[in-house]
Amino acid sequence: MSIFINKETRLLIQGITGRDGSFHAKQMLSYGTKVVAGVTPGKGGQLFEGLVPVFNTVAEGVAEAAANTAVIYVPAAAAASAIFEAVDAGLGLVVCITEGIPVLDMTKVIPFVHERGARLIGPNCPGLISPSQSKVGIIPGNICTPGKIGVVSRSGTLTYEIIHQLSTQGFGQSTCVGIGGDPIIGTSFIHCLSAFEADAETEAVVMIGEIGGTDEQLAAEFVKGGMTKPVVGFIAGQTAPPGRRMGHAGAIISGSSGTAAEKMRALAAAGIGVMKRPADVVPLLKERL
Amino acid sequence: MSIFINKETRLLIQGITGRDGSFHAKQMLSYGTKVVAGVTPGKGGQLFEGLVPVFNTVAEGVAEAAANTAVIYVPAAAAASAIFEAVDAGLGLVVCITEGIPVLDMTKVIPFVHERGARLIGPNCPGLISPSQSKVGIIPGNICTPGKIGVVSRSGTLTYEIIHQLSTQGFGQSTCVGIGGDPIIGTSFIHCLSAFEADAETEAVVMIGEIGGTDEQLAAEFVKGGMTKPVVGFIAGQTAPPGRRMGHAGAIISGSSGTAAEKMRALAAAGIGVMKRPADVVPLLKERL
Amino acid sequence: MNLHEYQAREILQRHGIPMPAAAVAASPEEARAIAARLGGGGKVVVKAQVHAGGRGKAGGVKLASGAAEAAAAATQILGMTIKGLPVHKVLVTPAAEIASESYVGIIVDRASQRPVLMVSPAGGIDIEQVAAQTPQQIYRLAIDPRFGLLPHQALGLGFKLYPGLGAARAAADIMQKLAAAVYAVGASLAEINPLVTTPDGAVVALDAKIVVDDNELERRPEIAALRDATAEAPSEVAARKAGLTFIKLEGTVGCCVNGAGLAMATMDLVKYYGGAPANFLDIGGSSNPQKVVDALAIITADPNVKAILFNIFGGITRCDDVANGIVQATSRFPLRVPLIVRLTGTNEREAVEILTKAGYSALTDMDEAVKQAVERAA
Amino acid sequence: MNLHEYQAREILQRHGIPMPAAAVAASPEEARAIAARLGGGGKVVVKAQVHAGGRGKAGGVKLASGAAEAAAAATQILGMTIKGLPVHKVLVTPAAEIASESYVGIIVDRASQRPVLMVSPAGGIDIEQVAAQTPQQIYRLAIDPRFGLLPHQALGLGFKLYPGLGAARAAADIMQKLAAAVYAVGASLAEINPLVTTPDGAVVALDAKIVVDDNELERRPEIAALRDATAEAPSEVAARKAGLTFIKLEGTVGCCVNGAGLAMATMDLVKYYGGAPANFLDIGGSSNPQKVVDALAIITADPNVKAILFNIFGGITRCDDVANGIVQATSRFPLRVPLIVRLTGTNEREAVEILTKAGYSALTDMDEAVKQAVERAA
Repeated sequence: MSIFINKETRLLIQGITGRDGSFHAKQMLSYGTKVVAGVTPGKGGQLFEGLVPVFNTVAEGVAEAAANTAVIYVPAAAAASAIFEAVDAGLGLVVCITEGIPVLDMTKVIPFVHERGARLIGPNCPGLISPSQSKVGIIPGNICTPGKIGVVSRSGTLTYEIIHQLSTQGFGQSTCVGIGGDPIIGTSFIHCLSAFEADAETEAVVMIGEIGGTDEQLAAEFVKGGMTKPVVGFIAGQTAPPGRRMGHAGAIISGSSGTAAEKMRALAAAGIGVMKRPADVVPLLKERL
Repeated sequence: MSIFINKETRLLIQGITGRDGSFHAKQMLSYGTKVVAGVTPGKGGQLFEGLVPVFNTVAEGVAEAAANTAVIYVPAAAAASAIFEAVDAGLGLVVCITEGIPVLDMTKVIPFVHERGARLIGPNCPGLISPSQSKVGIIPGNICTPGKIGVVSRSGTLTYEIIHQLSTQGFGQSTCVGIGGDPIIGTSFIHCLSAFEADAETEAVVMIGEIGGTDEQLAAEFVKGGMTKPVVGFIAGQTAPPGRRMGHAGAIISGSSGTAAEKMRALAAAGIGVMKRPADVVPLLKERL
Repeated sequence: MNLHEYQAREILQRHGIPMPAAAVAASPEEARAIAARLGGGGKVVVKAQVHAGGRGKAGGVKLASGAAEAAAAATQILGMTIKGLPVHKVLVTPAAEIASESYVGIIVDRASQRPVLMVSPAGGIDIEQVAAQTPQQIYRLAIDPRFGLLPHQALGLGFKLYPGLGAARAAADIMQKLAAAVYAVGASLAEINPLVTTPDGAVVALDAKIVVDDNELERRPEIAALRDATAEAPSEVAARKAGLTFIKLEGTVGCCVNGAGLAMATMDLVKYYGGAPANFLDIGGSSNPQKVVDALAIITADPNVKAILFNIFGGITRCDDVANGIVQATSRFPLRVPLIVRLTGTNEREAVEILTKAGYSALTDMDEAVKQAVERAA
Repeated sequence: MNLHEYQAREILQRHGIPMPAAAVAASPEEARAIAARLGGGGKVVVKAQVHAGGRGKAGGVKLASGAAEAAAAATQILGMTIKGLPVHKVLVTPAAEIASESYVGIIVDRASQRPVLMVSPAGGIDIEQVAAQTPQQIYRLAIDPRFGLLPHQALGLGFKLYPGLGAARAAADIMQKLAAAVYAVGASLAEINPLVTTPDGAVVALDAKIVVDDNELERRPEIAALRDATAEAPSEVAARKAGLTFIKLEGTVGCCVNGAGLAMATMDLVKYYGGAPANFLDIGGSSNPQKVVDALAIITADPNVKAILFNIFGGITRCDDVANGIVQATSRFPLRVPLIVRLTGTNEREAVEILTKAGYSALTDMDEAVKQAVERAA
């Protein structure tokens, strides 16, 4: 029915009393996500919105409320520490929305996550949503509809644009995952593609990449070798100049590698339907389904 | 026939051109150990004693000479780095003779060794010998005879004393292992006892402990629960005052724990024959064999 | 954030990496004095301090014999513009006698998710060129951040550069210090190219390049203070102060979008319909109307801009906030070029009302909006 | 190596851990001046600086009202000997107002093979006592040296000490700094007991204890320089200078052995046969006759010694070297007590010849030698 999150997801929100955290906590609650705990050090014992218990530490939240997933809205300066804390408390899925974590901090976070066998999504990502089951992060629930298309993206609002195209033209989604715009992230395209391949309800996948790095090329290799479900893809940044960071820390063309043209070639060579513009998504999917 | 080392052991000596390294390299060669490589940075290309090739790095020695075991004789300041290098080069057994490695360095070495699945013996140990097969370290070959008694010890010369008693009274040894006198060491009594239990040729084990820590108590638990072969044990330091480091960094009674009396009680309670003095070893073994 | 060579040098020297004496000059007189003080009567090199590659080819690096020639070289270089960037400072340093040139660099590598140490005995030229032409001449080591760069790893790479123990140890020591510098300043890249041996066998860093991860600047104010705003386009400096991400391009369609991916996709769509984007601009996830005002001020300051395109997909960003920002901005400084607005998502209806009331129309389809903007800018 | 409280304080303060003002005095006059300067007219505490536990019970800690009383207290304490160690310095510090007392310590733990951070809200008393009586009041965390003490781990323990965020954060910050101090000085133990809260809510370290790993001293000369030889037994100082490991005990059989384990086993065997060892002495693995000479000089300086026992198992240590050392030493300072020598192993025959020639006999059996030594000392 979905990947990574579903109706059994019991969510703990780190930074639940902060500006962003409280806003999105309410959004997730009203979407129906099982928000079982919040964490804000020093506010342990409070009740958020009169119903979600707040704890001083993630460990307490896990012990008392049996959370199995965390989402992080704390400021950049504390966000790497928040990932360590969530993973250390034994959570199997940790979604980090926060933007601006230094990449050297991420080089230390990643092996910690791997050692504990956890999955990190992000940082600097919009999170994920399995429509009508669970929403973890900031993807607007109202643009999504349940269905059989998996969506995976390095972007935020561009993803919403694509989801919007899908929903308004009758293609619901199994799960939409924003993997994040940073150079070092916990979950790659391949992890998501492989999960969608294994998910019985997903029938096709839309992947939305951008300039910088080689994750899309590796994903194309994976699709070629190991994926039976149709995939269509988009690469943002065809007009981006080399050497400039296009907003996302990860969206930068270094030397000759990481250009949109190179990535689109790799996608096409792997049999992936390559969109020229967001509006191509539904026509390309229809060709393949 | 033995544990950890045997006729197939292909030894690389780190610090082979140093004062201690060269002396013991000759001893090992004359004992018949297959010494296949030496390492001294800057002396790559030389031949030690006209027959052992010397390399600048362990990685080169492993690649060129197919070493599978390293022994370390480098000074304390470089010894932790030497362990990292040997393990990083893929060696499965690393024996560190060097005394004086800071214990905080060892706290970093140990997880590296564990991650790579290697076995470290020592540091600050005399090494090990499987009589008439291979000698890795500094245990005098002439006091050992091949046989069926396994010996494991935290000490150096006290071990020689015990081996001497065994050999002169007709009890040869399968392997004698000096695990080292430091508070943090790579291989514990339990690792050796479990290897001796699994070794078809070993019929009984002599363990020689001392004050400090709880390794002997843990070993006693292990013997009680999981060992079928007879074990006799000795604990040095019955007359040691608390709070003083008795030569070995690890031989120190802290608070109420780690005393010889406590350890002897634990050994006796596990059915281990407890020697009152080194000369008791053969009589106690005879009772049990 | 790119550091200037002289700033990178200072950081590496502070970490104990041996480098020849050098000093930075903002005027020919200063250059003359430095050459006289450090040059010992011999040759000096005068190097443009500018955030652009290929400064050598552009004439930004000159060899000078003595102080007078150094002043003359500085006069020439300080007047230059290299790849659109004015040169405000030069570095003056004695010309080193060089026995061999190597490369040592650390880059945070996205594929291995670790800092990667790269060394090559083929130094002095662009490392990308070495990678393309003689990849076997580059040795790579992914540093495990849990254990740091281990001494034997650095020494092993030192032996790849130099056969002798002395030089190999010196290079290994420099690698350790470079790694320490990376962590101390939060660098995503730190390079020494070339690392040279001198005729007397010393190992010395001749050049230094450091790029600092922008995300590190908040917790490292002393590094953030090294930013040289005069070395960047003024519009980008203004955008950064306003909390916007802005990159100036050469086209005619000014773009204002929420989200980096959507901003790139919008630019791409401008091109798809035959136009050319004048900029990348991401107003971010916030709903602050002031950001919209600042964004419009920056876009309209570009004389190339012939039409302005808003593309907003409301999520956290509220469409009505954006609409209010547009109305505020255009009432303060009336636009001289057409404005095309596409809005959809959170509070779309309120936004359309606000815009309609102010005399603007709003579209909901992205392709339609981009098409109109391209047509109006043509 | 134990540091004095005042040395440990200085290290923790350098790492940013808040502590009340204090200074060390070697005379009553200095104590008076410090009390006047820091005491603010109120009470001060005068504490003996000595490497012995239980100094409070021994009268080594006194409360004084004002400078005159402080001088008087210092006069008393500076004359004391606590557990055999003379007091040469006192620490003078204003008496703190204490709202609560906790314990924070880091010890390198052999079982987990990691540094372990231990905290307890039951501070101010011996932590071993807390561990024995109310173990549930001690919270332990093994620090993973690959990742260091992580901020959330420290804060989690901070909340175990204090319910409020401010104090919990302050305690967590102190834990981080204590961990940094452990690595900076090479400590095997670093303790703050008590860590107190003052009535105004500040979290402050009142006492400090640091034990440095002896193996760290070679690479940390600045820490090695903190060693206070006047605070140790003179025979142990002499032994360390000679490269010997020596510990003075109360018995009558002087022991000289190669190897720590064999040295302990020899002492145990002395006791087994009814005697009492006068010392632990390990001459190490080297074969230097000078070490034997130095060892004999140290052993014979003890007036309690009634017989001297050598127990040498030759391996790397050559028996003939030891024999030569014995002959050299006894020819320089003839022994006033019997000498019993047991030698076996490398070059045993040569050794026996050397000793026989010099008029000594040598045994090869350990038990026989110990028995004789005990008899001769009786």
